[in-house]
Amino acid sequence: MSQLSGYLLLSAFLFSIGLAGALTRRNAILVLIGIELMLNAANLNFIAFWRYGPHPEALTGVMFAIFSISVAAAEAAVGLSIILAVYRHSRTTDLDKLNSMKG
Amino acid sequence: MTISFLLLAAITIIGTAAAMTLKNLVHCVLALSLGLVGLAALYMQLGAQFVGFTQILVYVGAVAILAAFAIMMTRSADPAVSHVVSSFRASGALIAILVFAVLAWATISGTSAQPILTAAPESSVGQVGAALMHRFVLPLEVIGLLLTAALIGAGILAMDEHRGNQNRGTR
Amino acid sequence: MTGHLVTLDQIFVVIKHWLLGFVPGALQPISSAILSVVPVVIAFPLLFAITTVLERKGLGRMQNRYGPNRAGWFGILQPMADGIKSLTKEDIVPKTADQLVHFLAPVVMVIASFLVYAVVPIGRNMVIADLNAGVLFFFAIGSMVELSVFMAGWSSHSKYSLLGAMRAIAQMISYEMPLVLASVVVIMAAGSLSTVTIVNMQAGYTGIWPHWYLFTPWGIIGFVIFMIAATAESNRCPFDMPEGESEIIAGYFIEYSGFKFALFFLAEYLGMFATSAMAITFFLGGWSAPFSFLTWIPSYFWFFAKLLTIICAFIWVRGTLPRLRMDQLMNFAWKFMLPLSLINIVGAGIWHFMPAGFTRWGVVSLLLALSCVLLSRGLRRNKWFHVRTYRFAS
Amino acid sequence: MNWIVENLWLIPALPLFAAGISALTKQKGRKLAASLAIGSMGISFLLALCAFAHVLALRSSGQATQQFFNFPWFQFGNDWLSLGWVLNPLTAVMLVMVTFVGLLIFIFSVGYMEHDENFTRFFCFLALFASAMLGVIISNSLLLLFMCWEIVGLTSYLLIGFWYFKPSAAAAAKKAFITTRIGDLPFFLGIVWLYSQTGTLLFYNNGAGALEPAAITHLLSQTTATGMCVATGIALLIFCGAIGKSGQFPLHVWLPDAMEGPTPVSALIHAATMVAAGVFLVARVYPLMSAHNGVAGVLTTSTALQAVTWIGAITALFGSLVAVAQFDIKRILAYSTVSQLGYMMMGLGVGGVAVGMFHLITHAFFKALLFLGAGSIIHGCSGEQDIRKMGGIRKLMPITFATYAIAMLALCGFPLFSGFWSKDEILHAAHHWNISQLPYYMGAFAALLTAFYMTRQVFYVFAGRSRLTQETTDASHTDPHAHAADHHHGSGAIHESPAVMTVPLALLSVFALLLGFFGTPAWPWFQSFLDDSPLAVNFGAFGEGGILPVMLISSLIVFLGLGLGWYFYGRRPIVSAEAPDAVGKLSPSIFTVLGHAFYFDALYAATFIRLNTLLSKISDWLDRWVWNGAVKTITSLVFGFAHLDNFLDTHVVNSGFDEGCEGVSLSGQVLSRLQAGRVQGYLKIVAGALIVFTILLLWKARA
Repeated sequence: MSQLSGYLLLSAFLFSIGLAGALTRRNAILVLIGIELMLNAANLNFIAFWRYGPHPEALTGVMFAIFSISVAAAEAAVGLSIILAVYRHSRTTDLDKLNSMKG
Repeated sequence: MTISFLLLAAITIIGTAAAMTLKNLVHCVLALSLGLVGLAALYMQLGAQFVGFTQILVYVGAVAILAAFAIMMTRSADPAVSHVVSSFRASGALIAILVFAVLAWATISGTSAQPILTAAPESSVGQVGAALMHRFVLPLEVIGLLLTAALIGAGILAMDEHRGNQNRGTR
Repeated sequence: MTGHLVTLDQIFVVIKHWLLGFVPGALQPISSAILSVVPVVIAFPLLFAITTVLERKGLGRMQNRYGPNRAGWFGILQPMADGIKSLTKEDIVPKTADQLVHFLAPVVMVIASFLVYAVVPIGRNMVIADLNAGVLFFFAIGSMVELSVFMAGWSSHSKYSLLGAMRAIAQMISYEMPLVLASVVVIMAAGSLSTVTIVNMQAGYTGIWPHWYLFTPWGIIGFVIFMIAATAESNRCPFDMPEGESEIIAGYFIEYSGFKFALFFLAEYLGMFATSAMAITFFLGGWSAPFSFLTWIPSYFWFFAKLLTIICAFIWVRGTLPRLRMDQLMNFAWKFMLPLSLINIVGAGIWHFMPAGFTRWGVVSLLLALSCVLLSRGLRRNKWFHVRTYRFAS
Repeated sequence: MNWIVENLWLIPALPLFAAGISALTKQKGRKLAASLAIGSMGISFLLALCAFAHVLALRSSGQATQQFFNFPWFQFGNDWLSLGWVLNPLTAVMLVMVTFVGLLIFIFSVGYMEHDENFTRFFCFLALFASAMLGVIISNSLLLLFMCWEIVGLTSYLLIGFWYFKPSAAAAAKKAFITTRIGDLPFFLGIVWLYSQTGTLLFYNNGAGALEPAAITHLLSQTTATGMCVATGIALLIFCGAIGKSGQFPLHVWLPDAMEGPTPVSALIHAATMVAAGVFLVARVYPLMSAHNGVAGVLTTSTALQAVTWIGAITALFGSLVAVAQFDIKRILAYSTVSQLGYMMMGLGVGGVAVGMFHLITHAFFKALLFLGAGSIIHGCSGEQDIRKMGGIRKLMPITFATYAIAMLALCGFPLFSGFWSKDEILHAAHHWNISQLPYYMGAFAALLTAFYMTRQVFYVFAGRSRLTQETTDASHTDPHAHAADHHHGSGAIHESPAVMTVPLALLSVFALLLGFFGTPAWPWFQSFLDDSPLAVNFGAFGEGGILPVMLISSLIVFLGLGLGWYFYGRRPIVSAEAPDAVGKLSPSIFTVLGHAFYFDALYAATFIRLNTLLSKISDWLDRWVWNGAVKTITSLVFGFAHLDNFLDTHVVNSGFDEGCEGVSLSGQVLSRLQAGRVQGYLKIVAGALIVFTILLLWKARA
């Protein structure tokens, strides 16, 4: 049980927590947050592998984490605004109620 | 397994778990930001100071606030919500547990996961910037484009269809 | 500088190391951290106390009335009285409030406001943590304040507090961008995110004049933008929409009383000091003396002198300017500050790439002045500032 | 390294800047836009003159007249992508030509577009086009050249479709864009191939460039699967781009239609500069084009150059043939442009850079002059373009007539006019071509036809009395420009154009007259300038190499053409607009064939476009029957259930009926499960896939 595997386990846990949230919650916003959590789990993996990997001086993991954070930010913004639009259209964010494909 | 790692991991796990399980959405967001701060601290512990601070800045400063705003605007916070978990809670939870099991198994049994114990590599901001400007300049450009597109898209999506008329009404 | 002046300058550092000599090696790091944190935690609340009385008296003078003048000589002891009052007051929590969050909000806010001081270089070799990404740290922690504001506003289920919180967060987000962008020029010039490096870059002198970034075109513009944004960040007049007493009684901390209220008050002032300290670090050369022949005066003295000057400026502004309307606030942020700070970055880039000399001065300052004029004209052309007409009166 | 070399980028940058500003200005900012465009163009012209002077100075001081400036653009992976610009005689000459002609045309279009409401947009596009064209000229990197090349295509699209409310204009714009794209695809392939072979896209880079001996020899050493050497392949691919851009034979169809745009556009883009870009491209990559195995010398010509020659010859003949039978004044000029471009290509093929470029330069001047003259005529006749309805304009528009006549003589190659010298160069070179004599005869015949149709046009337009009746002007009201013109000066009375239009005409005509003397065989300054060879004045040059006979022959041809033209059209004036064409009377069938340009559009419509529609039909059919059919079957299955139940219900007891309904609804539910619109459902499937794949991965790792 080395340092690295500790981080990996943690990130696996984060991932599955996010997945569980995304799968079981009803509210669209929380589903989005769950997806964000999964992204973060991936970031943790990148950083950990960068730290304990063969070529830390290349900064590849850090770069990937930075890029994925920015992508996640964009994703959150767009996702939340989509949720707002959906809410404006059919006054709910409950995914169980949002199962009709025609507006 | 240093103490600090365990502490931060505990904070992160508690925060995120709370974020996914609590009933009240605002509590969820707050718990989430706690968990993400823990995660950022973990990044810093791993020597990626820049990423850690960026994490706090982006997630706590922007994403959490944004989510809070969305919750306020969609009135999801009021306790009127009868039951918070969706219809297939059981299967979802089961799948999540399975995923965790598989990943954990992979991690523990993975032979390639043996770390190469190097001295802590410092990623000074200067190096990060240099890397962004040289090796990763193309991804940087792409990200810039993506962010611009996201900005415009989010604006248009969140824009109220009747806003123009309302303005004309008020002015 | 002669020897004893050096010791005077470094006295706190010397004392710290002297004290560190007494603790066993195992406890060295933790105790050194404590030793460097404690003075800060003491000094700035003291400054807060001084500032309150200063502000009240100053405002009083500006409004043709005596300020507090009962407690102690000329009301010097007023802050103490206030403190005792707020401590002994009953701590009322609304029945419908979300107890936990309601309690956490002020705590988080105060913690965040204190954390910021970790990267403020108070004097030569006097900084708690010389972080590699200090500036980023400052902004990251600053963003946590917004979260606590939201907590406060939402947890005490009152529409006034919620409104105030929403306004405050909107305002903070809108003005955080100019704040960050205005400091970007400094980061470009200094080539580092570490506050200590930034100060050291400005420590030199030509003749008697210091190399402060204030004395460059982009520096001036950046400083102005930074200060305006800082005023808005710390919700002070004329940007005190979120806590406008006359509209939404006190914004996001209506429902707070007693000590928690005092905490909010403290946190707000601490935030103001912190942003001012950052402005000093970025543009006013941190602890470096304003003239080369004044370097014999200790560095921390200069730091606090500059800080007090800026605080007085804050008070003056508060006493002078009326409160803005919400849409004016937002328009000002998005349509004037943001473009101007972006152009300022361009100007700084031009400055960086042109050879030193008067042409550089001319070009950059022309660009910036022109953009200032054009942007302000664009702001004025649309009809936000118009004489209010009372249609239904008369 | 002179500062002009380092700051060569300013020349395209200024018009670009102007375009940007005028793109931001409102529709009302007409003066601003025009003055910006013209001013920037003027400064660019001065800079171009500086560059030219610099090259001259280098030459007189006997240094290498080629200087370039490269800079790294950005890094991807491990290697840097670098761009740059080059200054050599070719560049200098083209720069001066483009900036000067462009400047004149800008000034002209101030008058011509005076009444157009989208004046600002027009100048924005013009400036953008000019900057892109100049970029093409100066670029030292094939990639940069390609970028500017594409911008040129875009702007030509925008300008042809400038009056987008005219459906014909919109269609023409689309046609031009698509046709040139067809040419650009192989061009791009060529670029990619070149990069993969030589690893650089710079033309000249201290021996490391793609056009320098090292790379060329490397390319020659490689051979493709078909045994053709790589250099030839790349050259041919790049030549495809040139074909598309400068309307060579298979892809010429867009050029005549492009005349839907405003006339200054036709002058600028489709006469002077853009179509010349293709020729310029060939000249630019000439080392690659002329690269061939075997002994170096006159006696061997590379395959690429042979292709260039043949295409050019065919185009020249074809264009001039078609031009005989056109009635639209601008279409005639368009087809003559096609044929002249063919000449240039032929010249490049048979005689090298100097020959082709010389004709390019002279042609740019007199063809721009012709177009502007046509523009001024159209302006005067308030939008009428059919030459049958004109006539007798000589007295009404004297300046226009004089300039037009000069240009026409230059185009015909009347002795001592500029066109004469350049065309003779080409014919002479073709005469001495080692592969075949056929191009020479084609060229000669084309020259004859050129003289003929130009005479025809001039007689139609200027001679006799005006056939411009009221109803034609009314009819011409469809033309938006006519609107504006009429709106300006009441009826469609013919009138001389304002000075802002005539002055450029006069200036251009001077050049159309005199430019040729820079390239006479006696004093071949131009050739020596381009080839960087020593220059000497000897009038004996006429004698040697059979130049004199060729000249005599060609001038005879010209006179013959003029005479024929006069015989058919000048002898008795054309009486009415409805009178059939004089040549048309001889053999109507051929004439109609020519009139429809050998039915090339019809041919393409019948082949490629038909094919395209067929493909789309096929996909439509697939969509309609196959995919849709699958869905239909499922639904019909469900319907089948329903019908079955109906049957059971009507004939058996209704218990069966109930069960049937159960079945139907059950199947419906089962089907709908797949597409429940439940986000989480999809997410669940993804997660399941994740599990499965991870397990597979681990399992493989075990095994």
